Amino acid sequence: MVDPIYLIVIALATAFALGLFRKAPSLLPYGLTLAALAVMTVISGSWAYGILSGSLEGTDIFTAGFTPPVSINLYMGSLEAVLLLLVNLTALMTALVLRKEVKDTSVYMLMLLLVFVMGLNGVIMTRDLFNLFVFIEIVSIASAGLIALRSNLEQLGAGFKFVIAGALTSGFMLIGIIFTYYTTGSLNMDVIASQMSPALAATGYTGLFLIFIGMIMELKPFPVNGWGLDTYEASVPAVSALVAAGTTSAMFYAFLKTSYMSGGLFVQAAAVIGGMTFIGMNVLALQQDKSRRLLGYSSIAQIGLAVLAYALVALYRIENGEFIVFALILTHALAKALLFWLAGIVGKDSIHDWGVIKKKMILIAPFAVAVSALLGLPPFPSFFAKWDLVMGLAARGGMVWIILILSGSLLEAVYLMRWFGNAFKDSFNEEDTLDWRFGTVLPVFFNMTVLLALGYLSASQSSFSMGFNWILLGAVAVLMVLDFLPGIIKNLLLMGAIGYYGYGFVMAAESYRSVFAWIFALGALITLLPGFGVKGKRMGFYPSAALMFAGLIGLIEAVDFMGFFLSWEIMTLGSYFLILRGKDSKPHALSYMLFSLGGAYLLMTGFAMTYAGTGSIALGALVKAAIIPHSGIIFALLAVGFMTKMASAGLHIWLPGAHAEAETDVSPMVSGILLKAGVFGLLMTAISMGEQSIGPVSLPYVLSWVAVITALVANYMAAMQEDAKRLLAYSSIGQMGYALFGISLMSHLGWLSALVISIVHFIYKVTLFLAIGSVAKRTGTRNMYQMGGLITKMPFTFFSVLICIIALSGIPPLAGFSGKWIVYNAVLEKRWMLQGAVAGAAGIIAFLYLFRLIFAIFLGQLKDNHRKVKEAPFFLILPQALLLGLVMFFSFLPGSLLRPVGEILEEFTTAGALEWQGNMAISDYGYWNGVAVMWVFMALFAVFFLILTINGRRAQWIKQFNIVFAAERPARPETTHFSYNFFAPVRKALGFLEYPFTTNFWNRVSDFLHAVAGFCRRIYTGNGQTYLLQMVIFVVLSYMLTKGGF
Amino acid sequence: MVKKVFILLMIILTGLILWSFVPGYESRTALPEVSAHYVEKGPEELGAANIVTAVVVTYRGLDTLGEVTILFAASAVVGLLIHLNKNENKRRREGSEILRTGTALLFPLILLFGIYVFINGHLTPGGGFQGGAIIASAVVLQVLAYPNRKIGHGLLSVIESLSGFTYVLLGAAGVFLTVNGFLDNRILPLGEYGSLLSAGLIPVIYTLVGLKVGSELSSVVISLNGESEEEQL
Amino acid sequence: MAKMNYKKRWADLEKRIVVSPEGEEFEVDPMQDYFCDAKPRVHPPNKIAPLEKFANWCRAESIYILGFGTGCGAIEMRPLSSAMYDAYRFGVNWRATPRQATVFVIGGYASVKTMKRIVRSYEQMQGPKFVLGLCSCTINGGMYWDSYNTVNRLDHYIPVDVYITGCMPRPEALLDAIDQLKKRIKSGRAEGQNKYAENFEWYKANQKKIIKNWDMPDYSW
Amino acid sequence: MTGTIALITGILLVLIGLWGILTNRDIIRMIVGFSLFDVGIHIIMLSIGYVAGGTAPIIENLSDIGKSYVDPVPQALVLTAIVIGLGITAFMLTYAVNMYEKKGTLEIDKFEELKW
Amino acid sequence: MDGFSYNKILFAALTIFFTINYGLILQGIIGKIYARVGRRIGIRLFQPYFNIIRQWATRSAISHGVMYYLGPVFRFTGGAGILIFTPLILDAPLFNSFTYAGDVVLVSYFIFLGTLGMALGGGEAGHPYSAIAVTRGLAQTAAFEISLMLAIYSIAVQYNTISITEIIRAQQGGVLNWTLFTNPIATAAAMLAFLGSMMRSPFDVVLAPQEIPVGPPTEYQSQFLAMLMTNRTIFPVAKTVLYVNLFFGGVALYDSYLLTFVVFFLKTFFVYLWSVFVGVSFPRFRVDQSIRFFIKWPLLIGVIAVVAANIRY
Repeated sequence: MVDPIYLIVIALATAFALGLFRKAPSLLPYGLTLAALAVMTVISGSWAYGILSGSLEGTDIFTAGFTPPVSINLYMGSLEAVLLLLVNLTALMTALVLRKEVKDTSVYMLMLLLVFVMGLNGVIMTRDLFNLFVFIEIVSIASAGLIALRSNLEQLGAGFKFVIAGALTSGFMLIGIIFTYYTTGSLNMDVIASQMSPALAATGYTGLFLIFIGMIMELKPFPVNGWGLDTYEASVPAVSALVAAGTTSAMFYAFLKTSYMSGGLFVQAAAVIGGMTFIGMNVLALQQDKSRRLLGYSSIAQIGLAVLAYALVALYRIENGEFIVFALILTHALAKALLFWLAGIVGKDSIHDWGVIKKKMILIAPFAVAVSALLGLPPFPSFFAKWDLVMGLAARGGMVWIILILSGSLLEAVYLMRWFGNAFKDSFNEEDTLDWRFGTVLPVFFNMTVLLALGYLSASQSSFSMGFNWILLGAVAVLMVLDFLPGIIKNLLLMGAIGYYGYGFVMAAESYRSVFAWIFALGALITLLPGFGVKGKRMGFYPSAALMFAGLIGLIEAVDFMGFFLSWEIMTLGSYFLILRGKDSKPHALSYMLFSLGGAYLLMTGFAMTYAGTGSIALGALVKAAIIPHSGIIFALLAVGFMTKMASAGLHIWLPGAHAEAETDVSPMVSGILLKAGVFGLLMTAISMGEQSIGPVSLPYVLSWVAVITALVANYMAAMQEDAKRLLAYSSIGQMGYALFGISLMSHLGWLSALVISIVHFIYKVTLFLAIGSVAKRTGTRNMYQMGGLITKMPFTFFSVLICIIALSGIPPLAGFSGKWIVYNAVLEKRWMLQGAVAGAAGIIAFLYLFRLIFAIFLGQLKDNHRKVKEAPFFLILPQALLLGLVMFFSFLPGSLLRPVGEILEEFTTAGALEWQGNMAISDYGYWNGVAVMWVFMALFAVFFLILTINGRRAQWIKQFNIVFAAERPARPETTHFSYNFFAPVRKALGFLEYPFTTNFWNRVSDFLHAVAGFCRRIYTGNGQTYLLQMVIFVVLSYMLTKGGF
Repeated sequence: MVKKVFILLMIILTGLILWSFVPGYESRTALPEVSAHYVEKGPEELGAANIVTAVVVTYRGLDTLGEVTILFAASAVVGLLIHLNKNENKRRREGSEILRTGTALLFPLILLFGIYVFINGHLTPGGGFQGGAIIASAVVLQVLAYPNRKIGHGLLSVIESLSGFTYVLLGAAGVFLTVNGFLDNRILPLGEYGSLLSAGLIPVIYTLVGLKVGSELSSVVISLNGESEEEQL
Repeated sequence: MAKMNYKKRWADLEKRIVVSPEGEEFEVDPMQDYFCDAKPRVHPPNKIAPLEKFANWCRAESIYILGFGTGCGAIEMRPLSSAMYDAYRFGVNWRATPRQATVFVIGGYASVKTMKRIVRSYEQMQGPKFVLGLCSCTINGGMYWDSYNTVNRLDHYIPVDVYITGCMPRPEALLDAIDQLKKRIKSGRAEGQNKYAENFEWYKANQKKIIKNWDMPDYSW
Repeated sequence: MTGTIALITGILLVLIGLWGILTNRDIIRMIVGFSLFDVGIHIIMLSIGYVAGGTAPIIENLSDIGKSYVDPVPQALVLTAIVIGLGITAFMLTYAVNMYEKKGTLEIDKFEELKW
Repeated sequence: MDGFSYNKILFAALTIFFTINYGLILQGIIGKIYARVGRRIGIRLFQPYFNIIRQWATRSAISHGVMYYLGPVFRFTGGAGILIFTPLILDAPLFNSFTYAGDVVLVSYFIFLGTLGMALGGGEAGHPYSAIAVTRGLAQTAAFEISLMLAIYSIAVQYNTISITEIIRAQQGGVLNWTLFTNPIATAAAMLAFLGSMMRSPFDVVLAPQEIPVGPPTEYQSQFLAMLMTNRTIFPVAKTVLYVNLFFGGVALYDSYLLTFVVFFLKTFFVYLWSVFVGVSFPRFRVDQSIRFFIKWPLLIGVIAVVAANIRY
């Protein structure tokens, strides 16, 4: 194996030799540089491979023919090898990207690049304190040079601030080193570490502290990092990439080395500083709309997280700490480099101009991957790292830190997702160009691939075994690769895959899981049908849909928290991309993502607490969690987490927009199917944990009120909408309120109602969204007052809407009634009549919006421009027809639905279960014979219809303006169709329900955070001297706080 | 004013931090283990009379390599910035007669002294850096005397590159020739203790360092004065 | 000039080009697309005589008057619902919509402007339907016989079952007329609806003679 | 005693340098402050290496081994540190020259193009 | 609660026939009462018969479309459905034809089938007044249903059942066993809701005869209207019977059929009369006013009823 010292030799020799090629054509020095970097990459790569595969062992590298401490030594271990590979690869890629700059900068840039990389290699490998200092200086000088690559005013200003800040930092560090040398008599870190004792720590405190604070300040802690932000912003993006990926990783590792050296003396301080940086930078980034500065904020925040993770691992003795810290660092480095390179390709600084990225749609993929990786979404290493960290913290009582980490992550999601949404949705100027070259594009895709691969690898590194089927994600990957195929073929593939996998999956699902398995699998197949009617490639749709369905399937298949949570996040991610595809969905997709992530983090906390309490991450541990301390809090966390997905009151504001703006066949997916994931999770929690309370407050009781208020207000809001799809979206919230109510009843009948509502809601909401979607598609609007009279143009669609609204409102002959009837009985059983009455009132308000829906669209006056509207396309009608068949089946034979579901629930509780006599269901209170009702209805209907037809066969069929209009005639359909502000009197009486409490609340939260960000970021005055002063203050304060005085 | 008082307060507090070291400090009476090794075994092991040089060039040779690199990087940055901002040069006032005459007189002497200092680095106080700095001071004198004379970088950069490259190669040669011998000076015979051609590679390396530092500092000075690609020194 | 104004005023009924959501342009002819242009049909009485007789008896005993006061005579209709006359006891009731009314009381003079509304409302009633001409004006124009815009003889325009003379007639006269109408219905002679349908061309021609801006299909369904 | 004096001098120089850095708005003066700061650090380093009664560690004859010498390591380090400081100073000056050429001023608070 | 047999079809038809006649006579009587309040003689007792036969005998008809055509059918199905799902007279097989199909929840939801039919039919007529009236009707329904629901919950807890038959049975054995006396608060809440459901003044702005002529069926005529009118005869009876059953002891089958019918008549009549009395005494509410009314007092009473029932039973 090649001696690692050659990494330094090659870089330096090449750098020195480049001076000879000053006059040569620029390609020659450039080629030399690339070659040197490539060789370095190969060397570090071979070491990384060798050590990780076990064929090599970590080695000391001695210099000058002596052994330490006499001479300086380096060390090549697994961590070093991996970091070196990362640094050298990033440098190689950056060199590729910088191809264009070579001409302007002569050989200087290449020299600096090589010196820079050499410095990073040295920082990573060296074991000598002073040597580390030298290498850090090399890095800082070389990077200060690279920052000024274009030598404009901004770069010069930023570079100068960087230099003076670096000088101050290194000054403190140097004093620290020499003090430490005085107390320990050695500069070798291993020697110092071996001597480290409390006594030594006390006498050498000042030195160790100065080293620590110097290293920390190299990592740009909040709030003394204005110079760092300037650097990220001003530099050429490729250089920023190298700084973000290379410098930070290397410096972080150096920080770790010094921290080990001092025996973890400052771990607590590191935790505080790291946490402060993570939160502070993420808050401050909220106000940022310059992409590179934003990335700077994000980079620093990520390093803060890594520092925090390291400190927590050390403080709480969390297992698998190395994996946690390095997964975070690696993910950050790869993703951040990718994003900076991407920023270079895009060439726009304002995040509002990033729409131009859509000129090459394929660039969205790496962008999405990088953002997801930074946010710690699966399947990226950071996900597993965060999981391990949170679980470890919970197990050892670090709840405060969990909250800090997760809220920071959520804040990070705000700005990253907003940025991504902007890029994906904003329009762009056709004249703008992308820097689309081999050299710029290769690195981006390379890092994307590495991130994906690392995700797979890191799953096995996590200390938690995981019940997740990677085949599912494999299928997604296949679809991603095959995205160039026509949409129809991809659709067939996806449906085939779901059909093939789904069969076994549904058969294998047990208990109440099977209900949801049916919904997910059948729902997937049915909602994919409309895809056949869409022409073109539909880039991105099928991978996203596949991702979502993979998540849903994984949810059912999960056997432990990790598998469950991973599936949950995958599902969220997939659905986010699906929702984002909608026309004006930008803000809604963002709030969807934020609420989902927030909910997911609550779930994570809940799972972590369960793990802490029971020591197991199997889903079955929830049963045990029912009796541990804090079980109420666990229940509350999980419930709120799942309720964000179900869009319960207060957590619902994402849903109307997200579902309304989504594409025609996406709305049914996210509304009819996806919402059931929340029901599933909550039902699982409720069944496993039973009734829980926090203090004297019974949680199911609280849930029940939340549920019925959700139902009431959502239904009222639905009635007040002008937009048909928004109406349906609010309706979904209301229906999920019923489901939540059913679950909160914590009884056989309650759960039965929740399951039944889930099933029938799936059926009719998918149908309704498809029907209304096809109307919107045909008429080109979603505003109901612009429609009207479409019954003659779209009769089938009308019919399916009619059946669905009857089912949804629970009017008896159709299947919807069963859910209502069960709820009544369950309410009586539990004696929660007040909630029951509110739910019932909500049910009646449902008539309001349902009538509005069908009237304003299909009845009333047909508009001029809709006179030639055609019936919905076949592939939108087909799924509706299938589902209507299902509705009718369940309506004729309600027992076919209720009996098996009831039997499933009898496994958990039999109290109050329905008794069946033939077709009659008998509860403790009442009885209901759905079959009889159906037949009576049919008979009466037929008889009366016959009477009318026999008597009225001479009726003249007339047209829309043949109405009695006070002896006048209508002028225009638009002025005759009563639809706008349909329920004005209701609004007059109950308008207070419309007051946007929730929206205002969340807006205020958002405004507050943004205001805080806007105010606090003023500390970054741009004045280098102020930054220096801040650093001095930081040092002083840190010293006071760590030592508790002077 | 308030700000200055505050700054003063902060500086005092910083002083307190540093002061916390002072009570525990007293001059050593004996050397730490490693230093003792250098002082006692150094002459035998490396054959250099100047222990500091032995430490700088061999024991802590990697630091020195880094140090050279820092100078190199600094000069590259200076070169880069000057290169990027080529602008028409203002004429500067010529040096006085005395200065010019003195320069003409002193320039070769200073160069010679510089060379002496780095060649004897392993025997007497001094060495590559010091020598290089002396050489550069000659160039400074030159620039002061003839500020409008444009001096090219060509030769300087060749010297700089070649000496640096050689230095690295010599260091790497140690890896080939001995075990773990990066920058080991003993790949050449140690020679007679105390003579010019002793201490193995140390004089060679110091020569290279001297050349390199001299040319680097010179080129920095020249760059700051305003670069010209045409004229050669 | 007059023609132009007319066109402007009824622009709603002119053919127009509209653009469908898919961007296709097509013509909308409101007269064709928004109105049914079928002619009225004759609805013969039930073949089974006793049934028809029974039905007629019920029709006579259940008089639903259209609450549409076309002229000054309408003032005489209101007292009928008061406690003094209490027409309810004779099976009389008022309806606000022609769809549900059976009897149209033309309350006095019918100006040309009102005539159009009268015809429309009459046509929108479902038969068998009956007309009472109240006041002399409906018979011969009364004191407005030479007015430029008052219809002189109502039954040139719609079939009238019973006329009531007087200017103004007393409410008792209206009650008497209702009584007469009942007799007429019971005897099966009140076939005004069929008469209108049979002589539709004649009626329509008469109507169009005085109503120039006939801006609807011939028959208002 | 000599060592302590040197140490305190070094510390004072560091503080004076800091004062210069933090209170002078002129970039050149700030650089001077940094030089002072550096020199202070160098003196501190030397004071650390001082051994009471020791001489410079130049052993002209092998027989002199065993005498009292001052610690050669800080001296080596200080040499390196000086060179690094020199590099950085040169570097800052270059920046200063360029900044002056770009903006026509050397006041640090005029270079606030990037903030927040 | 026995199952299906074919004679039940006959029973159901007879029930409907009986109710139509009863309803027509009731309408006549109510009309008479209305007239007397206005110091008029008023309609003849059998005037409703003439009206409905005349309407069925209309010769011409027009139709606005399929839903317009089916609307009355839905409406009538809804009305007739409630009738045959509700026990008119306890334990009388003739009047209990299909009560085995469901309990009070079924009945109260089946009411909406008619509402929906009317709304859809009126909607397709394309007349703005229909739609306006439907919105008013739905809004008002939503308001008063809450207190009704609370009242039903209250008595469901009281009697521990939601089967109408069982509720009637529990009230047998004397006047004091009626819900009216055992649970007066629930009865009060329900009877206030009853006012809303009867579409009489002060809650009749839905129909607003001159403003939006006759409300939802403004375009209805001929046999379509006839079917609606037929429904209107049975629908109030069905609703009244439901209230009688739930709150006034229902109607038991006495030894004498005459007595049974007299009791049936008296109870339904007086319950019906409650809405009439209120109707002739109070002017009309606007919709928003009636919503505010219903979510104020009846709701409060209903909540008290539920809480009280929860405590007591």
